[in-house]
Amino acid sequence: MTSFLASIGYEHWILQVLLGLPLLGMPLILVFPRHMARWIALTVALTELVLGLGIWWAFDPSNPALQFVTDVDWIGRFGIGYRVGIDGLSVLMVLLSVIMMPLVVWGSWRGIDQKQRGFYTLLLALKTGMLGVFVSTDLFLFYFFWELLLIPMYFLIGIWGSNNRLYAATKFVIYTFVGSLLMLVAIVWMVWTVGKGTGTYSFAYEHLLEHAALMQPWAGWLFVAFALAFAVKVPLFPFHTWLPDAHTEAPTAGSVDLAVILLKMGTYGFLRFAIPFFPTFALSETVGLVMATLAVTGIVYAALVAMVQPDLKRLVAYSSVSHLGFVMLGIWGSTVESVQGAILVMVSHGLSTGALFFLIGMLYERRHTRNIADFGGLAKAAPLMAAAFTITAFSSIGLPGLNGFIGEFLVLIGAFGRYPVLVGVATTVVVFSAAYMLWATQRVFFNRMTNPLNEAIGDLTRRELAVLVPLILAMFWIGLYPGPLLRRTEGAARRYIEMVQPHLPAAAMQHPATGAGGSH
Amino acid sequence: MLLGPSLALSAVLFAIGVAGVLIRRNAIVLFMCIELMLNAVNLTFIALAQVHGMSGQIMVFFVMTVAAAEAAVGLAIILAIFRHTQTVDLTQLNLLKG
Amino acid sequence: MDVVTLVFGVFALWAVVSALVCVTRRSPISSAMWLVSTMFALAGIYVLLNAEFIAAIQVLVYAGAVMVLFLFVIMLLNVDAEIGPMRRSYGWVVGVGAALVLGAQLLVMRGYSVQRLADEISTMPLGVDPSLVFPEGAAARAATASRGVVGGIAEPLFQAYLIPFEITSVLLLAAAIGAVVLAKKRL
Amino acid sequence: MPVDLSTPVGALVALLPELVLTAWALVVLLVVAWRHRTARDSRFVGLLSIVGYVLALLATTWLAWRGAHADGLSQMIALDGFRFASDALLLWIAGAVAVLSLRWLERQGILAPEYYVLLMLATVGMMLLAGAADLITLFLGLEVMSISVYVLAGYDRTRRASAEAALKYFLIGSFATGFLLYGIALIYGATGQFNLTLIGAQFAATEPSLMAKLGMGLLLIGFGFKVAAVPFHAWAPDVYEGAPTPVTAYMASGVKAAAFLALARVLAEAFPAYVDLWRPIVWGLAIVTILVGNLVALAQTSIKRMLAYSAVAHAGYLFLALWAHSDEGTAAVLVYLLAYSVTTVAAFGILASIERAGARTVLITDLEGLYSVRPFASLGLSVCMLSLLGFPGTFGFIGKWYLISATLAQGEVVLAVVAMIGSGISIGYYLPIVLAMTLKPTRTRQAHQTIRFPRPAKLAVAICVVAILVLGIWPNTVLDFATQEAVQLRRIATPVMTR
Amino acid sequence: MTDLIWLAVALPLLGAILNGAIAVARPTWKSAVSFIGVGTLVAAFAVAVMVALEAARGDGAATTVHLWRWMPVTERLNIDLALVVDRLSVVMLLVITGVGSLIHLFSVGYMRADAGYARYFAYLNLFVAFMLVLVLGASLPVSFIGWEGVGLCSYLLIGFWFDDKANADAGKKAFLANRIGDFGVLIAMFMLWWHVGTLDFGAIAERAPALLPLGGTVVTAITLFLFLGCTGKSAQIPLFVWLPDAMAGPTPVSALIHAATMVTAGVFLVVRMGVLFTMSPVTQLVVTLTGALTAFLAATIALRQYDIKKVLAYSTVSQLGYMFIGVGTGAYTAGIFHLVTHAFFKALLFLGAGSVIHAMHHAQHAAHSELDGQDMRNMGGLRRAMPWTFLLMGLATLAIAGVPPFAGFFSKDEILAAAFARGEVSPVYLASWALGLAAALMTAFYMARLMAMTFMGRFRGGDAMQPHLHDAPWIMTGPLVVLGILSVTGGGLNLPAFAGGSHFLEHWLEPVLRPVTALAMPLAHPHGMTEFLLLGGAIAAAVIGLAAGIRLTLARPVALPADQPPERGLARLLAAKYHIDEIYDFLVVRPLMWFSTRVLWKGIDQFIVDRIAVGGIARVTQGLGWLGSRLQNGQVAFYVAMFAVGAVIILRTLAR
Repeated sequence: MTSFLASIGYEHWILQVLLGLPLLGMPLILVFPRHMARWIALTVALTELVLGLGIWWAFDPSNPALQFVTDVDWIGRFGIGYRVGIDGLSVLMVLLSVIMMPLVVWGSWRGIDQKQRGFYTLLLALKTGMLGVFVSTDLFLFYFFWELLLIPMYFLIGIWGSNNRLYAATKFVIYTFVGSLLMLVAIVWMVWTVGKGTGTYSFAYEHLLEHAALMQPWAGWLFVAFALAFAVKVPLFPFHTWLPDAHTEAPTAGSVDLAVILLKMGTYGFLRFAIPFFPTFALSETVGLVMATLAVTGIVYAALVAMVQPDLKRLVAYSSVSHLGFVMLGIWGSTVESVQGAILVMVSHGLSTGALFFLIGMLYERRHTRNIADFGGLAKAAPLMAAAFTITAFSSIGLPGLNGFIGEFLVLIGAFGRYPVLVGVATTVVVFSAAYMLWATQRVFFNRMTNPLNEAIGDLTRRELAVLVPLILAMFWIGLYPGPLLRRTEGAARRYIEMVQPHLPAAAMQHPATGAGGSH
Repeated sequence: MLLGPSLALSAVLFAIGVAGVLIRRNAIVLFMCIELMLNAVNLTFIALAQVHGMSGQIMVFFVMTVAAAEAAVGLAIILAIFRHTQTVDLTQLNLLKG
Repeated sequence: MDVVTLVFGVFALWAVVSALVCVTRRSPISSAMWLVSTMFALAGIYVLLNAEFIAAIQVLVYAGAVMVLFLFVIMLLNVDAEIGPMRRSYGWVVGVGAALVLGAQLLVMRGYSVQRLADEISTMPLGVDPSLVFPEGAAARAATASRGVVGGIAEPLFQAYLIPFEITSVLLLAAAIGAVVLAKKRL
Repeated sequence: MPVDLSTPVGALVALLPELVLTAWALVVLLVVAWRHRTARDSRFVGLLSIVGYVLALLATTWLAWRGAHADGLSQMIALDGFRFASDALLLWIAGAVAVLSLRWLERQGILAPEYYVLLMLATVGMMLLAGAADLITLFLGLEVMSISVYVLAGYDRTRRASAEAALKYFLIGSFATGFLLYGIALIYGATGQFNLTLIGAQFAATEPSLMAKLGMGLLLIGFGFKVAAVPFHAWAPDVYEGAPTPVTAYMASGVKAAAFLALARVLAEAFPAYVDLWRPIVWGLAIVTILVGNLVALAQTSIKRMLAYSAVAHAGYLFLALWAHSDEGTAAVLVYLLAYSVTTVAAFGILASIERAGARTVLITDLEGLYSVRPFASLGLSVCMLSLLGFPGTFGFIGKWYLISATLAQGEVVLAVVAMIGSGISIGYYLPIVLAMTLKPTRTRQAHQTIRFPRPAKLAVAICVVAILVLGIWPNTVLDFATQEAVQLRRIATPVMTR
Repeated sequence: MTDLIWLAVALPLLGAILNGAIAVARPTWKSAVSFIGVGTLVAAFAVAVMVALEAARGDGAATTVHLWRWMPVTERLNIDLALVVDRLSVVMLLVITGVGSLIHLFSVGYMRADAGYARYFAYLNLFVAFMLVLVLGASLPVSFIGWEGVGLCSYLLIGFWFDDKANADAGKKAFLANRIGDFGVLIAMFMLWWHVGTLDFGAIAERAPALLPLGGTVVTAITLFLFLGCTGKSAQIPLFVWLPDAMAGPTPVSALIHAATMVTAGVFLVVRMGVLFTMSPVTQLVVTLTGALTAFLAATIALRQYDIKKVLAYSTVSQLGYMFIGVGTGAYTAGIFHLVTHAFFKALLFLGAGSVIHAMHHAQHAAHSELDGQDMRNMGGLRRAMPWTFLLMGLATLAIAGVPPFAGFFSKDEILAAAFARGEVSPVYLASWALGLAAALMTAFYMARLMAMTFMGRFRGGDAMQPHLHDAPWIMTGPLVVLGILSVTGGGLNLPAFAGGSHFLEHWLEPVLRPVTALAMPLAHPHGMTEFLLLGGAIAAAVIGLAAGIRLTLARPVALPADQPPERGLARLLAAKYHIDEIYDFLVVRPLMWFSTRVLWKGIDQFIVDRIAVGGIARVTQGLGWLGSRLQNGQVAFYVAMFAVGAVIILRTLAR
């Protein structure tokens, strides 16, 4: 497979194709008749899936550097280029986006019954934006995609969302836009600073990273500017309040994309940009403690708030906040283990929360409510759905053997050396997460069926199974055999840790195997 | 050459013009105060032209032309608004605000 | 104090008093008349400052033509004197206050003498001879002496300042069209 | 092609674009004398005037193509790339406004084709203002422009608001002219020169004198009025609201652009030596203007008025580029003005089409549900709003990014941060428009039924919107061009400075 | 053969998958379900026996079977999915597959009529698979898969009849209580990895003594956290509350999960981690005392319960307490011994109770009665109708009460003796011994009470039901018989010297416990007089308890539930289970819910963050905008004034 891919020059065109295909699909959808829209979107999605899966083999796990690199001048006068590439930090996210794409289209197959052309056009635009964020290795390009994403998401929530959609869409856009404003200043400032120091004005990630030392005097401010943008996106407590609204009001496809990809952009940003650029500041004793504390606060806080939510989607939204807190904790744990864990949490949260949103969407299509109190005893009427939901719920709460556990375990064990107390606090969430998920599962699928409306709901259809089964299989696969994933991220995680290693303050504990607090 | 006194006089006249603009509410009188300001500036030009040559005086010539043109247009505008409101009292001309 | 300074003082006092009265008269007509008075005073000063041609135009064009236009409009509109105080009291305070401060800021220029100007303009050490620094002024005076007042101003106007002069034609055209369009009764 | 500006032929060549436009304006005026009764006449005159802009643009292009430059000192009028770029910018704005006016005037019952003549004369004034190499030309250009625009603002004689706008604009404008003139006088006093280059040379050689400082300050105040910088902005919202919509578009883009271009030239050529003196003022003006403009825009319900405040805020952003006082800064002025004018013209074009004859001003709530009736118009307006917001993918973003880049290159962070904060505030009023159009339902079935898009306006807006998007992705040509022209502006001042 | 140990796990897992598929697709294929469900278990048992035989032949060294690389993260954290076969895991393997097979068989009869038959067997098979992973796991994380997996299955099976809210609640409660324990296990894992550098059981035992100071804070913390996990899984104070509620599940589930296997996982873990526990005297003390208190407390509650399964549930809690006394004192063999014998007799008791309930249920069904079929007050005199059940449960009662020579006697005695012997170290152990002895007395009492109320006297459920009561079919009674035999003879497994035995289990486990023994101070076994006094005391307690239980119960007629006079004083407190559920509800659950809703959600999220912070910024901005627009008052004079003031400021700045 690898050699075949090499022979067709796969690595040279694949990222361009992945970014370009949705853009090609958009005018097609608008040109063809309305009922063709979803078919075109599906075709594009499946094509992307088939082509994109090659990355799994073509990606060389032993090479920690960027791969699949393309570097073409864009606005050459100012050192802006179309620079893309992926490494272990992004490869899984790219794959995840590619895999989720057909599922999202499929998941919206029936739920979207009006303005289909617009919907699928925006969905494709969203896809390009998401992929773009993860493959950009040029800060200008990154910012470009980063902001561009807001538009399709805004309309997806605003047009196809539920009752309070306008509020949610506006809140989402304003939060994110305002959060990332200062990042633009920081990016430009970095380019100028590095440019003055080296004589080369370039937005290239590698170039800036190489000369990150030149930015030292302003590291604190620059980091804050980046961190604000990313923290809002993550969302880190206390910048999280947009998420429950956006998640709740968005249509299924929007919620899924939001959960699976968009939230990861924040944590990815920390891993890719904010910390490697300014490691001394970002990982210093105080900042590290603040960030880790916020992460842990978010973990526990969101879990507790999720527990008392009456709305199913809102509950899952808060659970997302909680999970993303793990990612943040893992990042600041600053060991290969915790960083690997963070990446894995990003993937598994995508799978399980994505599946949960699909399931909630299916419930909503049947009953037009997301209120937990309106359900009850559904397992009798829809056993398959109950099974799928239960498996997903357990995956979400980190049952070992399913995907959720691996990432959280690695994060916690990796971060324990640096933040033992905080990890201890974070670990209590195993109880709270079980509480909110099981309580919700019980109130929806178990108990006595009291509402006669619930009797008539059908079980999963074949199409719905086609959406859920791959996700559930993936949950088991990652839970039991995450080795292939870990291998692909290891190089990058290791490179990352080696990069920040010199800037780490002494950890609370030292691992006996190495006698060193941080790295392997 | 009376440079200092001329500049001082022009400053005083300019300030009086500004004061007039600030305290009057009749559009025409307001405009006259602006003319006073222009006259003050002209005095500056003339005073400075003594040391710098003819260009200052030529500038005054242009300023006068401009003043005349402005007067024509300005008074036309005042006429136009008077047709609508039957007043040139600026305190009553506040349709546009906020 | 020589005679020129004395005359200047008289004209200056005249101008200031007229201006003050002009801005404080309730009746627009009397305001206009006092403005004319100011203009006459200024014309007198212009003569003192070697700008005889400008002084003439000041009287002919400004005080004559422009102010007549003003009076014409005032009469046409039959604007009454302003009733009641011109501004509410704090308006007065703010207006007069701002104007006073502004005037004070600008009045610092009273300290300018030819010598000081020459020192500032010149890059040479202090105390240069102003006539060396301002050759154009001397040349202009010479030109006036040799070719008369009008000739002295006409030559640069139609040579060096030809372009601005032509622009004024566009200006007047625009003003004419504008005035006509705005003022005519029906479009 | 070296041009000796001291000869009449040289002056004629240098002023070719202005001369062509003026001559054409006279031609048009003659035509108007015969044909000024019907809507068809008005339309015909309008089309005729557009030919004038095209001709003037051709003349500019010819000059630029021949590489015209002053042989020796450029007297009265500059002859460099920056002027050609400015002329092109201003001519396109004027042309676009003429196109927008084509049917709008008839629909509003304004049947006086002199409008187009005044528009052309105002454009001549703007070109002179932006291209002035001499304070006298600058002043006269300013006045030609101002007087024409005073009239244009009051052109809708059926509406009291229009007359009131004209009066306010005129009174405060003349007041500001007084300050500007006083500034010119003092600078003249301090240097003995009107020529910008010579003034710059003089200043480069001397310590800043009191007279020079006051002169510079008064000049800045005068310009501050023209570009509607806070606190000299108060006229702008009222006038923008009252003026006929195409004229508002013209004021918001053209007048502001001309004033900024002139200011950029003055600061670059006459005051480079005093940069430390004027930078704090520009700095303060920028911050106050950005904040006040954006904040007050938040409180508006009328779109036109909202756009007026947003125009104020954008003037604040432009000050960033002036503050930078560098090649990047000058180029950023050009790029931002282009981006801003394209967007503003398109936005006002759409707004003009939405307005109904004699109706009150269009409120944001009036746009609700526009998408379902006029999808393209609302998409276009949405793109404009995003571009004004500085959203990536639009030309507005490129402009804003360039401004910030130029500022940061000079090591100034506060301004950049304030600009970004302003941007952050501005989403609070740009987004609701998008929201109202695309996401809210229509209030009544009959809403938006009266909207008519004249074909020329449709074309112009479409071109603008496409340009916003295309240049947002591929701004290279514009950036290269702007940088190239901006460098020329500096080249004139630099050798003198080092003398 | 040892290499094929994965089959033992894979077979039940396969059964679970197949049965799960049937449950989804063809829920009525019950014969296939029975065949798969029981067949895979019996096959697994066969594998277990063969592995055990091989282990018996070997020298007792552990064999690790690597299946695949599970978490190959770094060199230092490289966890394989590996199973370890040593003599400890073999014991557990045999118990789980053996008792499991019997209970599966029983279930075939018990659940026959249930609509969720296939689903039931799927869960049950899955449980066995997870339980085997738990005991066979070669490292803590792998065991943790099983550890949480059994919790999951327990959750699913307790809530098997989920359309009753109480059942679903009970399942959730069980899972949550277990999760609290899991928190401890996770923290223990993190600490172990950072301090010992490995999570492998073998490696931990090897390295910990060298890396951790004996009795130090770290090892104490690790073991206490581990023990928190044990209290969750094995229903000890303070987390025992879930187990009585867990009786909501089908009775065979109670027998398998909540008596024989899963709940003993905590004991197993302590033994597995024996080295660590031995290194921390403090923890040992805590474990012992917790076990003793639990044994005592649960026994007291069991005294006043009327639900037959509840009595057994509290009995289980109490017996688990014994096991912890055992492992706490360092008598690991005794703990495991009691674990095994308890598995036999408690499974028997539960299955017997299941038979009774089954019979009552059938009779109720036939007689259209609405009685509570699990309330002992509705039973009585069943010995005539159900002689086999009576006989077998009687044997089990004797065994649990500790009457020699039944299985429970030896194991319980060994534990108490160990606690007594440890008394020289700390009086706490002596207290534990005393509590244990008291609990033994009460055990005998409540078991006698159970037997008396159920089987003796006359039937109180009404005449309509009586003719329909009869023993269960042989598919259910068969397993009971086997368990009965084991309950009688189970003591032979570790027969002490005085009874002519050879401490087989102790020798069997010796290779596993060798590192522990190396660390622990030698435990002076009581000999001679003391030993016999202790024995006598234990026997006396059992006999007195049994006799008193029967006498007191039969002394006056048992009142029907409806006629029950309200209890007073201590009895009321015991019947209400010390109000512990209510106390937890009041102290933990409600405040947490209130805090989450009022403070966190409505307070911080919606009010402070959204309204005050975000909304505040928005409102302040808008307010400023409004203020600005007020300044724009349309008056030229004001505009000009603003202009003039601005001009003044600029000129002032310049001409300073």
